[in-house]
Amino acid sequence: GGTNPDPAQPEQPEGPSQGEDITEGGKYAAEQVYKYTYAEEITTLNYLINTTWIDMSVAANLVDTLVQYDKYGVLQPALAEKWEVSEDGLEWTFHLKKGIKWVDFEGNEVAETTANDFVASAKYILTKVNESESANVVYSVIKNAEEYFNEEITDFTQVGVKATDDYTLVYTLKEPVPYFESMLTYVSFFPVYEPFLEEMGDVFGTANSAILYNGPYLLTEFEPQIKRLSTKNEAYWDKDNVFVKVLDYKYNKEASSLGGELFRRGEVSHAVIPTTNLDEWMTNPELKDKISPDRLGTYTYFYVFNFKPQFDAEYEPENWKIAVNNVNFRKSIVAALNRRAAVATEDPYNPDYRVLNTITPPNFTSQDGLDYTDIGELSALKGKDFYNEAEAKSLKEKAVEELTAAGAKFPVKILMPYNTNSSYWAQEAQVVKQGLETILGSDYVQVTLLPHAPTGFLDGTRRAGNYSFMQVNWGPDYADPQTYTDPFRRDGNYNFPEYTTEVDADGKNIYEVYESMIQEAKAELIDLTKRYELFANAEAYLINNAFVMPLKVSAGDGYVASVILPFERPYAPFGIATMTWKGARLLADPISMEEFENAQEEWQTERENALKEAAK
Amino acid sequence: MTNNEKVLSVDNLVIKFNLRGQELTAIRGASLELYKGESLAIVGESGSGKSVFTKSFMGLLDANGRIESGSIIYKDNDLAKYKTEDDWIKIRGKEIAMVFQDPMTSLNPLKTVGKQVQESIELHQNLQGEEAKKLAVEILNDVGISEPERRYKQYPHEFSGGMRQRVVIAIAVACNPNILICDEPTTALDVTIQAQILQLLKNLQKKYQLTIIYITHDLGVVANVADRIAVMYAGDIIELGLSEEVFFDPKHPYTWALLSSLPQLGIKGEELYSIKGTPPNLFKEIKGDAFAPRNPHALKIDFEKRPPYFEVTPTHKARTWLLDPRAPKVEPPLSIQKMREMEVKRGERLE
Amino acid sequence: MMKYYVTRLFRSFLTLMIVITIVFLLMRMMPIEGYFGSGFDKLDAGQIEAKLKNLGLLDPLPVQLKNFYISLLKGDLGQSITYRPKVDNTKILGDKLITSLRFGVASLTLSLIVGLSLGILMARHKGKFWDKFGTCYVVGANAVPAVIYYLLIQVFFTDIFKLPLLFDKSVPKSWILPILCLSLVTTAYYAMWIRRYMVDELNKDYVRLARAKGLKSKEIMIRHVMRNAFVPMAQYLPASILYTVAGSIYVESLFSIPGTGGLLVTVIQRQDNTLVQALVLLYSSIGIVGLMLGDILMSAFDPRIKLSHEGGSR
Amino acid sequence: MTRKKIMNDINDNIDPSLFEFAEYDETKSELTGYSNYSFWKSTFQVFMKNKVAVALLILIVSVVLFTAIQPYLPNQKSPTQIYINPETGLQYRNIRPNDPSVSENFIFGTNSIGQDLWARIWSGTRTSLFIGVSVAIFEAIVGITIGALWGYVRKLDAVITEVYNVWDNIPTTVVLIILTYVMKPSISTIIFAMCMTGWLQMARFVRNLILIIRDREYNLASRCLGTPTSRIITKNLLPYLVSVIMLRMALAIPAAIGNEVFLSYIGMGLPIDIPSLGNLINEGRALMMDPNQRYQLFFPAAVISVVTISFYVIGNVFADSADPRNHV
Amino acid sequence: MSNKECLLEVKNLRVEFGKGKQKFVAVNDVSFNIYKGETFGLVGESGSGKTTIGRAIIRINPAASGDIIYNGQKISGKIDKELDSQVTRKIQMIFQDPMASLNERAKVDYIVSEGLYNLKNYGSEEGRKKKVEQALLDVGLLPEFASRFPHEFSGGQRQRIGIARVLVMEPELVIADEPISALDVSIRAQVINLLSDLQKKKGLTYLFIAHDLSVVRFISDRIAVIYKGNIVELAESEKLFANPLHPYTKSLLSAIPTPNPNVERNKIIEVYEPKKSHFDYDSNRPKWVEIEPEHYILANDRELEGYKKIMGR
Ligand SMILES: Nc1ncnc2c1ncn2[C@@H]1O[C@H](COP(=O)(O)OP(=O)(O)OP(=O)(O)O)[C@@H](O)[C@H]1O
Ligand SMILES: Nc1ncnc2c1ncn2[C@@H]1O[C@H](COP(=O)(O)OP(=O)(O)OP(=O)(O)O)[C@@H](O)[C@H]1O
Ligand SMILES: [Mg+2]
Ligand SMILES: [Mg+2]
Repeated sequence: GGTNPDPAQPEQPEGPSQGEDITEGGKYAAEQVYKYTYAEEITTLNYLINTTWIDMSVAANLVDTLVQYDKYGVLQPALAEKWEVSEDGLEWTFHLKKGIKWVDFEGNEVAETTANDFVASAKYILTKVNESESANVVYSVIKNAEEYFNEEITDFTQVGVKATDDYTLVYTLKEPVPYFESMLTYVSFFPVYEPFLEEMGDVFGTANSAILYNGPYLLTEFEPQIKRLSTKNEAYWDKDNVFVKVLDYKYNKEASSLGGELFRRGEVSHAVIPTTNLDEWMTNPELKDKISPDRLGTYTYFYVFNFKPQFDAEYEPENWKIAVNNVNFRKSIVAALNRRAAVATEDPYNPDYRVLNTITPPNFTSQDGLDYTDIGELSALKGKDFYNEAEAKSLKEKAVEELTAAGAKFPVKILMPYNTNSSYWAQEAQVVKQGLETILGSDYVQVTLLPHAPTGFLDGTRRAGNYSFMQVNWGPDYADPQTYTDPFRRDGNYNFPEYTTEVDADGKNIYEVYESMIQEAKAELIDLTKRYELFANAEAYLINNAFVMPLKVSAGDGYVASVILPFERPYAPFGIATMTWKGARLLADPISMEEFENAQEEWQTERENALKEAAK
Repeated sequence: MTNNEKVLSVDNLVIKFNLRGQELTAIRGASLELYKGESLAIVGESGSGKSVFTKSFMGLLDANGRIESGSIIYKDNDLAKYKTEDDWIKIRGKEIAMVFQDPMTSLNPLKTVGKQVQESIELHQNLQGEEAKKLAVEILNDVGISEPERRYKQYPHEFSGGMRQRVVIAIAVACNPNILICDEPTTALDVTIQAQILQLLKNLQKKYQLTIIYITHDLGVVANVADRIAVMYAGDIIELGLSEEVFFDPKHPYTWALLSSLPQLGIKGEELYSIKGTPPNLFKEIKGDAFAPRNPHALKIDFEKRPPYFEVTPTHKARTWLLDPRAPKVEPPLSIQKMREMEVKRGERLE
Repeated sequence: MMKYYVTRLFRSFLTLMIVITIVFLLMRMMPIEGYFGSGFDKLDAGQIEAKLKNLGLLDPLPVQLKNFYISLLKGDLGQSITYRPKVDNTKILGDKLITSLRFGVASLTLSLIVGLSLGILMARHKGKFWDKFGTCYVVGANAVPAVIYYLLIQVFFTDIFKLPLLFDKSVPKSWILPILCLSLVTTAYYAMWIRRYMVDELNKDYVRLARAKGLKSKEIMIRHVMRNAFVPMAQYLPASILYTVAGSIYVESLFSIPGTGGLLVTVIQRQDNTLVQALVLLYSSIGIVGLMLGDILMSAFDPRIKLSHEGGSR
Repeated sequence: MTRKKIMNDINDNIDPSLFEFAEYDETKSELTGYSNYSFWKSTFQVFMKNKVAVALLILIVSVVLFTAIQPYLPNQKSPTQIYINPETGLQYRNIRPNDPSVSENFIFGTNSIGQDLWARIWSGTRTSLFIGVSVAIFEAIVGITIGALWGYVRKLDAVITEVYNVWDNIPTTVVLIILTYVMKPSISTIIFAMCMTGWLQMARFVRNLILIIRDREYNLASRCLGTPTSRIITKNLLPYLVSVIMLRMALAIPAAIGNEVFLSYIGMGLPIDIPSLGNLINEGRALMMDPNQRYQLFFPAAVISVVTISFYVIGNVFADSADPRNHV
Repeated sequence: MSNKECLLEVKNLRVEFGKGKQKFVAVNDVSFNIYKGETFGLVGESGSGKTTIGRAIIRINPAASGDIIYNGQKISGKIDKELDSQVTRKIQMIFQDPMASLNERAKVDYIVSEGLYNLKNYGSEEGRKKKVEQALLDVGLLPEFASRFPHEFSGGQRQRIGIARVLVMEPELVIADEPISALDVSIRAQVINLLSDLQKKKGLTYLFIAHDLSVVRFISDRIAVIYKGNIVELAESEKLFANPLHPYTKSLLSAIPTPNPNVERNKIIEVYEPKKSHFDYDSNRPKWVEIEPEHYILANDRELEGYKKIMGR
């Protein structure tokens, strides 16, 4: 039997009615107009094709989905009133709310949102010529979708998306997917009004008049690279939980250098404070109460060792192959790498806030009220400090011994690329290089930094195997630990671990050991507790064998000057939840460090309770 | 020479230039009187100071030059004392006008020829607009430009060299000056056109009662137009006299040399007389007669003391020690003697 | 005359075709990764192929070229592919060009007025105070990187004069600073050149004649020298006006001006081939047309110049 | 015939023996009037008269010398090393110039990851000057060669003109960005990219000059004497262009430095671990808004301004002094 | 005279500038001979094509049609390398402007030896120096001048350097294109003397171009008068002066200034008006005819009769 969460209202205060004090005693601003300057314009409003963060963050507020997360990350019904899953876990039936309207950008009613809108969207996404970037998300789970996408079948009715009537939608999966609900908040499962889509044709999504809205906001004005003005959708089904009336976005290419100044002058409600300017904000008495960290995200950064080096002979790929297949060598590097110092290039004030010991970040997913990172062998890793000079030196000695025997030359050359468009990465690379060479000695390792232009960066470095040791990152696609194993799968293009020749004490290839652990976890579809534990153990194995070194978790914009408390907004480890403005409210004063920390703590405990509540 | 009224009198003028930190004396105490209505020709080789000398009458010396001493008296004013532009504006054009050597570059290429003439008229003749235009057309006609009305609207590049020189002359004449200085007005022109221009100037002189100073190194031109001739050498006037006097009875060895080197006087198959050497360096102080080092007839005193002017006739004087009674008698070169003889014969023939 | 321009236009057209072909080929050297956004890592081979195929990038190069020429000859600049997918390039460019052109013309007017006055002042008082002052300005504006003083202006002028920090079409005051910034360098440029040309002209014989004629130096300046000195600049004037549509990358970014400044840089980096080509085509034609207009303008100013005899397309 | 002296009395006590012919030597008269004018000497003299230019020349020479010897001076820090505070184990970030509260001394302070600005600025100046000079030299070599052929060899005129038209119409940014993609971001890439576009102007400039002097009579004379084209170019034409070419080179240096700043701005500059004035300015630019940290922009900006202004002024004054018209 | 050896023959030479509509015929159907050892004068107003003829002979300007025959060999059009270098050596040119025709940035030594370097016929460096020295002495300059630069010399001296540069080539025919026009009166004589002196000593042949008739008369054996690209009259110089036939020649002669104020003041200039004189050229084309031995004239039948009448008198 499927779960059917109570479709109760989220525990927000009752929507403010006329005459009520919307400032709640001066806590919130009287005028709920959010102003912001942005440096990067969206490419399109066609939410069915694009998956860039910036495009999705706009679409998230314009179109609503079947389900949504509340501010604690608990799944709540949205367009779907309720839903059920078949016994075999393959058939998901959603019952839609009635009377949800599609409106145009001026708020004029166009049609009602029906089950067919989801079918139409799936059809559009799965049609190859539409170049939808989210197609693979859909066809990775939906029955016959991949075949349709590859034009092996042409009859869309065979694909597992059906509207049995106007308010009943059935998704049929190709295999049970326990986390399917979480995928529904992704743009791939957004609805679209078919007659309108057809009418627009190619023009769909190129202007604010070229899409229809059923979400909390209408994009009333859109002049690319000038402004985006969104106003509250008065026809929105949950409009009582939409507090910010206007989202006034102005374009400025130099927003990062000017944002702080604009905030100071009261011209924006939110400004990103780049690391370079942090000192000023932290020390200036006038400013230091107006800056706060951003909430942690779910993108994680980690260093990987390359097991299939493809770089120039100049950097001795053969020698690297010998070295990288030695666990002590890898571990010596992990132990010698001062991750706090590295992260300090991005967040010099509180690097510990972001340093991470796992690949999967905390607060990503949980089972039985227990956070994933506290499960199984991962829990042991959580509090550990990998950085240990003494250990690094002893590991080095061992490695030197073993590697000399294996015929390696010293110093081992390490090729470390970075992307030139990111200033902190360049700095981090310098910190890492210097740290490794001083602690381990340049007679042992010699790091060469390889700057690469942003154009074709991945193809030129990681994907081409043109590195030995490199910072990479990964973000989740759905709310299940499996998503973080993707980079390390066979035939992936992260660090090619399947090429390792190293064997464990039992003589088994260590990658094969890891792979079998993953297979076992993936196969476990019913007992989620077990599934989570298996994944956690596999991840710990990967880290303990130094295939990979976790580094940090993304933290949105780092530091911000803002009047928006992030904890009031919906939360989800992935998808569009954090991008929506529902629930957000402008404070009367900028958030200070302290306020942020308190709010975070409060949120953390409330979330634990909420999760436990939901798990019941 | 029609009358003896002096219009301009230059006395002992010394002009110096600063050049690359050094001082150059371009005019070394030259004196000259100019009579109303006459044509005076100043001859001399390149660099002898002809242009500088006359430019100083109009305050047109280059910025690095200055009048060191001496006076230029015009209508009871000493022009040598003029300093500001406002002073000079009263002289330039209105009293003294100038025709420059190069007709190709002396006109503003972007203004119609007529406008450029008209500008002079408007400046100096109290006429504006249509009236000025009418006069401009008239003057263009006077200087021998056919179809002046059509030509009025044309640009300098549509004119030939000779015609441009006419326009330049028209501009000068349009100022209605007393004195017209023509700085090498015909050197850039063909012989035939040269003759026409000279004729034109003579006609204009009569019509507008001009006093003209011709500057040239072409003695043929001088013979054609000049009433009097001043011969310059190294910044000084070394001989001055009526045209006939200078041609037929020159006294200064430099004048001799100048005349004898004319091919017209040479005998085919024989060597032409030529002046050896180069003019003196004006940066250095010149002791004695500047021409002495190149003078085959130089006396010892020429290297010691600068000769004074010796008067030959009341209208003819020369600066050479050869005229001193104590000096040995030196006959002028053969070619000059021959010319004098021929002239005598010709005169007889005419009678 | 007409024939001359027709042949010249034809030759320019050929040049343009070569230019655009080279750019076309150059753009094909860029990596495929660039055609995708940040989501590239998450796409699978099928999706990548689908997009590339759609863009026609999987065709053999000659076929791509042929298609490109055909649509170009039809006057079709195509649709943007990555910058704003599916939007007509003409539409993208249209608004931006107008904005940049407005700023360009405004600042050009300002710098022409100020620059020419300053240059004339400098030439008149050669070696004196104004000349020295102007020279300091010219040197400063030319030698100090613009990035630095634009920022200074933006920070301090907004503070001191209470001017808006960012541009907003509807706020007239917000035009001031960008125009000021834009005109700083060009002002120096015009001042420098007009001074140089004036000094050149002042050494010419006709000025000597004008002086001998009795014109005051002020009148000589106004009636003769200024116009003549302007002629050599006239040639580049139309081109510089037209080139303002290219915008200024610094100023436009700093003040949020929705113009074309830096657009080329952005679209090359985004690998929006069609937009790059459209821009290159635009800029090149502007260059060519500008020079031609310059020649016409110059021949209007200078009666000596007849364009009928042969000359390159410069 | 009566002869009267006008100015002197005849009884002037002149030794009568002086009234004898002096010896006349023809060859001697040839030797008079010889000017000691020398082009380079005059150029030098005129240049030396401009106090500002001389001061800047001295300044720039000192700067160049200083950048050369700076690394060998005692107590210099490394421009790329990140200095770690031994107490906290973290970087010495944003230390203000000569901050006494810090145990280490940073003359110009440190940047946001704890690198010594003083060392970075001099190292950056070295890099930028190197880029500037290399670009200038390369442009000169390529520009002069092509420009000379273009201007002098009539047959090549049409071809090179066409190439020029095409190349000139390709926006530099296209070339720069695509080059930086194809090649790795490095000093040589930057130099190469700038040269690829910079030689054009030089070539055109040389060509125009050559067109002007090509048909002067002395060149016709050389042709009549059968002098080969190569020697006409090197002996007859180029010597006339030396001064203007030097000017162009002097101006090419600040231009190249400015370009480097621009490239850094659009993210196509040198990798961050190679300090250059462009990188430093670009790093410092972000700090413009913070009064306490402006020094990080101020120092490199001051150096870049001094360097570019010097070259600019020196170049211009030199051009003026090399103009014979100004040899007054 | 006609038994003299013919050094250079110009036959129906035509030189054009520009192409198509802008085509300009600078020299039109010109024929003349230059005999060995003589000075052949070419006079005419500015722009009449004198220089162009000179340059056509020295092959700077290509001939559009017609032949130039040197010593019996055709040197116009394409010629082989051997002949080319030979002709280069044998025919040399002296230029009008002594300021512009010397390379200001080269020492006199280089300027004078430039031809030697090209011919590579000087043997050793020592030999080259000797030749330079000799050439300088020949033109009346001191050998030590070799190490100076052109700007250190006066106009006359510079022109002599230009002549020395030609002399080292040991030419046979020298084209002197207005060699004295740019010179000061006082030094013109120097150069004229030098030229005739060298002719005597080295047996040179000159094509002497000038617009100053008095100079041409003084130096030339025969004179051709050119008007707008056509030679209108050619005769021995005294004959031409004594008996000018063509109206243009007459007007030219009448304009010569004489250094005699009495003569000058009374002189009458004859104006040449081609439209009046040659009113019937459209129907009756002029031809190049030898009206008497060694006296050629461009005239049509009607004019020819008239001229003959005058000569008969
Ligand atoms: N602006 C100046 N600066 C320095 N010297 C000058 C200047 N103007 C003229 N001179 C010098 O003054 C002397 C006389 O020059 P001027 O021009 O009067 O000669 P000129 O007799 O007119 O010669 P030409 O026949 O060549 O015109 C020359 O030696 C010349 O070099
Ligand atoms: N390179 C050229 N291109 C076009 N036209 C030319 C060229 N050289 C000469 N001409 C023209 O050919 C005609 C004859 O010129 P040329 O130089 O032979 O005259 P010239 O008799 O030597 O005149 P001058 O006495 O002024 O030297 C002139 O009208 C001239 O404009
Ligand atoms: Mg003069
Ligand atoms: Mg000529």
